[in-house]
Amino acid sequence: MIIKINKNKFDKFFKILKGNYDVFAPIGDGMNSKFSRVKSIKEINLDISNTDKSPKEIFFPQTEILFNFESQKINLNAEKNKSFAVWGMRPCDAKSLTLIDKIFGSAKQKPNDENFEDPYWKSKYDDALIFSIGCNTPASTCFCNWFESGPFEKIGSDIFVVNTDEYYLMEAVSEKGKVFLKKVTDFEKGIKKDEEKITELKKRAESYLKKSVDLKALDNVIEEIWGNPVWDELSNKCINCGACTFICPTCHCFDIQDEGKEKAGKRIRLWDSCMFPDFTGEASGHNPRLLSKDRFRQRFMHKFKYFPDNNDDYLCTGCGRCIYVCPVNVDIREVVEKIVKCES
Amino acid sequence: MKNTYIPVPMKVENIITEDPNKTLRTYDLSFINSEDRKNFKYMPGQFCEFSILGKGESPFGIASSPTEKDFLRFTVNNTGLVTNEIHYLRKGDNVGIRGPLGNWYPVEKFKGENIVIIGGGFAFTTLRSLLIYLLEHRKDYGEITVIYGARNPDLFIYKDEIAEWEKRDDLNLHLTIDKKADGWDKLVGFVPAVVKELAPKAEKTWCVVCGPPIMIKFTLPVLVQLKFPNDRIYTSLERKMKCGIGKCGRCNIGSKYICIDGPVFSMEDINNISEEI
Amino acid sequence: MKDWQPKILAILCNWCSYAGADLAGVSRLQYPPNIRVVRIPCSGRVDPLFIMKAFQTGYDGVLVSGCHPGDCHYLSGNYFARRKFAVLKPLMEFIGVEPDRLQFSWVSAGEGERFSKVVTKVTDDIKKIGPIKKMVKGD
Amino acid sequence: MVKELQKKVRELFEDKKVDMVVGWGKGSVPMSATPLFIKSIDEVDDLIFDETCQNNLAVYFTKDKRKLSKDGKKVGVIVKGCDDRSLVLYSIEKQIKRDDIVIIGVPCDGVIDKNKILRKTNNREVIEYNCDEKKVKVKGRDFELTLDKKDVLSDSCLTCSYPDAQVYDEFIGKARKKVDCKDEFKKVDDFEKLSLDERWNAITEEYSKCIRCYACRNVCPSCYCTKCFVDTNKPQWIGKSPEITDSIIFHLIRNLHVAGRCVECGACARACPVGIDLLLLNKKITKEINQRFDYTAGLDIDEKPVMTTYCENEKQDFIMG
Repeated sequence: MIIKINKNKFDKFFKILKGNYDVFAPIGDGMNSKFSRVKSIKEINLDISNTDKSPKEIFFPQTEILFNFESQKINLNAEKNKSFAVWGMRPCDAKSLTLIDKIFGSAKQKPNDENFEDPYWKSKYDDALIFSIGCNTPASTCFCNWFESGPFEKIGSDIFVVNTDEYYLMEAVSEKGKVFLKKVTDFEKGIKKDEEKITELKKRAESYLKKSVDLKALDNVIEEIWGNPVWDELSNKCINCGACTFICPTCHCFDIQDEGKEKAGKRIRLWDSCMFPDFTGEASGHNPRLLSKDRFRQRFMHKFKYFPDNNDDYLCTGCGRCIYVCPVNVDIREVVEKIVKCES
Repeated sequence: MKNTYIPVPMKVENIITEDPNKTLRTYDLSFINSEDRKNFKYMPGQFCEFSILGKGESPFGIASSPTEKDFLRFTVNNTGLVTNEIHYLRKGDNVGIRGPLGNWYPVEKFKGENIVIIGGGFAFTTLRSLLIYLLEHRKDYGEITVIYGARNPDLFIYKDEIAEWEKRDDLNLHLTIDKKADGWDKLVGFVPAVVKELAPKAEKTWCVVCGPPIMIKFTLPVLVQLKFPNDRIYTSLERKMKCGIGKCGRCNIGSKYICIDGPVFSMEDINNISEEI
Repeated sequence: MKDWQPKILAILCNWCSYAGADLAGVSRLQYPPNIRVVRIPCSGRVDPLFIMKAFQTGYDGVLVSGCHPGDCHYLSGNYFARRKFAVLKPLMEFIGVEPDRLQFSWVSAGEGERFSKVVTKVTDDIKKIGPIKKMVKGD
Repeated sequence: MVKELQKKVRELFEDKKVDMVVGWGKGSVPMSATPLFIKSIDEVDDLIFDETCQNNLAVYFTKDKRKLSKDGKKVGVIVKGCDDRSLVLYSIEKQIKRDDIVIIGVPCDGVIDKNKILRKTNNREVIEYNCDEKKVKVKGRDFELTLDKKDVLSDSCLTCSYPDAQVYDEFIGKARKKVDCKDEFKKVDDFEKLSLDERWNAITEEYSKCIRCYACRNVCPSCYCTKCFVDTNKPQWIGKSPEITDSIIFHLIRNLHVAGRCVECGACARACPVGIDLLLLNKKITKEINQRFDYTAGLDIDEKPVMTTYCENEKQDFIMG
């Protein structure tokens, strides 16, 4: 069933949402657009395509306090947050959260096959209501179609929204989404014509994407690629900043640091990047990933081999952020294409 | 929901300085809460994150054996921020640990057969755990051979215990140092060379190697030469770690994470990893 | 607020200003007790990082003092320091940190009285500005 | 011009004067170029030079990229005025041997700042991009814009006095000497007119965007310490999280480390993924150094960098009397 919300009544819908949830939505334009807590629809940038910073920071902030301590006493923040609702996430970003969830969500974990849950992630992500918006005009850097996905992908979304000229057409994807949409009364219901409109927009959006690279071919090559000299050539121009990893919606590596004084302070978890020498550099001075090449390789191998080996999915959703943010124009698509061409 | 990031409070019971330069110290910790002690079940080869509030965490192999109920033992080399802080600890101080983490030496598989333990330097920690465990269940196992090397006589850890082990007749202990030293009447030579010379029999035998990377690198081929099958050689690997639970993404070698797929790997596992160790 | 006393970090060179402070002490000269002294081998050793770190951890002011030009124990340390400060001082002011919070002076081993005057002046200046709010790291 | 450049590079390969040439190639997205490492004569056709070639290629001669210029290899490098100044700086600081490097100058009319264009298009994607001497034409899915080129040039280029290389082996065309730049420090002067609090608020607002990805540091040719002070942990000088005071201290110290060594190429500002105006503080330092010591970085291969030298009788008005 489709709920139709006329854009000039969006305010009313937003009030219902805000009554139940802490609402996050895209803000800002030009540089530095991101998802942030919003109080009113005036703050929201409804036209934005992909935000510069990915929405992973809502659930996995760049800096997160694990606990505070005073003398030897550990204090956990026991406050229960109001559940989050995220308006206007792109389908690729919604999918990327499901990938991070494979790491931080519930999973049987080696070596004991005990169930691991990351309380910081789960307390935010599990109850969150995610509205993803179908991508009407994918950018030239988009390549979501490589990953059996597309601009109207519904994975990771609770309520899927299609943005037409006049309306937001909403459809519940998950149980959570259904429950919420039941609360949204007083709005029009979608008719057949709306469904046709959705199909039309979807088709048009998909036509904007370039032809996908055959990732099966990649899987065949990547087994043997580790020692291949192609990495020298590919990594030559990389300057090993962390821009790609920090704006990536799926990169989730982190560091744990203590801040404050011995008597009182906090233990924090913060984003780290495999691009930094410090990431693997040991106190003894030894660094298994000493060269720029080693770190460059780690990032791509993690996305296209190591993560798939362990979690049956590529750690990339094709959002294209790293392509336009890279100061030296390292294009992840070119990297994959060149690797595929390496006959082992 | 269990929060794996919270360390369990521990108390420093005893500190032993292992070498004259005082860079190696052994810490015996006890649980402050009896509940935590009950829940803490481990096997030789596992490790813990040692936590000093205000400074951070560092991973160390557990040097005590699960058969030693009263304490948890760690031997710490002073190299970085956290280890430096650990060296300031005094008896009675409070610290924290997270663990036990990682996998362990497959002692069940070893049952009824011979075991060769090869160690180098202060990486003998988890090997001590293993050895104590084996000696505690002595009748379950066949011949036990230990080859332990250090740069010089001062750098052996657990010297008192070594003296005890030397007296035992159910254990073949070979100590070696890199270069001749005054008053040293035991073996001289690098561990790989000594292993080659002693040539332990490969039949019905399991081998466990742990030491600095360079020692592991040269010892493994010697064992292959001695006809140890790949699935009977075990080693323990090391990388920089932060979370210890396979999340933070830095300790992988290929698609294996040292902290959850290891630290104990068989030679066979290692050969299957595409990345070089 | 009335009782507020500024906390000032005084980074003093071992050969001149520290000895000057010592002389001020043995000569029983009075100066405000607001400074915390760090002794360094030479004013050339002062890394701007030390100064920023001081502000970040809540010091209300920083005084750096070394030998008079030409008197450096290491011949030229304070000349290099002077160049560093020539850039650092306007930069701190540029980003909006009150100029008087960061001061430099030359005090020799024989100038106990000058040392007490410098400290008095710096303390008075900082008292006028009030507690530091910029650059301080919160919890 | 590009044809001439390619011809020159081809000649250098033919005459065995170079084993490799570092230049720019076409980027994979509109408005971008990418560093190119040419190892043989067949690859020379990929070489371009235009206003999209914004990277400072000198950066590939230091950090752990320094392997490029090792082993007695002759490396050619194509440079704009600012890149050339970085190479001069490297010679002074003994990071490269001048004789091992063949500097090929190209006439530069400034490079564009992608972010400025995106600001004009309201962050709508540019699919087609054209540029002539005065105008920039951009096209998206549902818009078309013609912009004045000077409105989208990188800030660093608007205040550039040395657009062309001053020290070079080859030059495509005729190299200009110093060009007049009237308002070089206008932005700095304007900022100085604000009150202390206004300045502090502006700075904190700008730097609170920082995500500490260190792109600015890594693209900076003057930043090449083997271990950066933010990466040390004994002692750990500053926190690693993007806390505002930590971020400001990181940037200030970085600015001070490159004081008198900054060639104002603006690579840092263009690399910043969140668009911080990083040049302002650099420009302020340059102004101080210009006025006080009459020094400009990276011009004279025989002159010591300003912070590593001194005069006995310098003005010391900033020191308590």
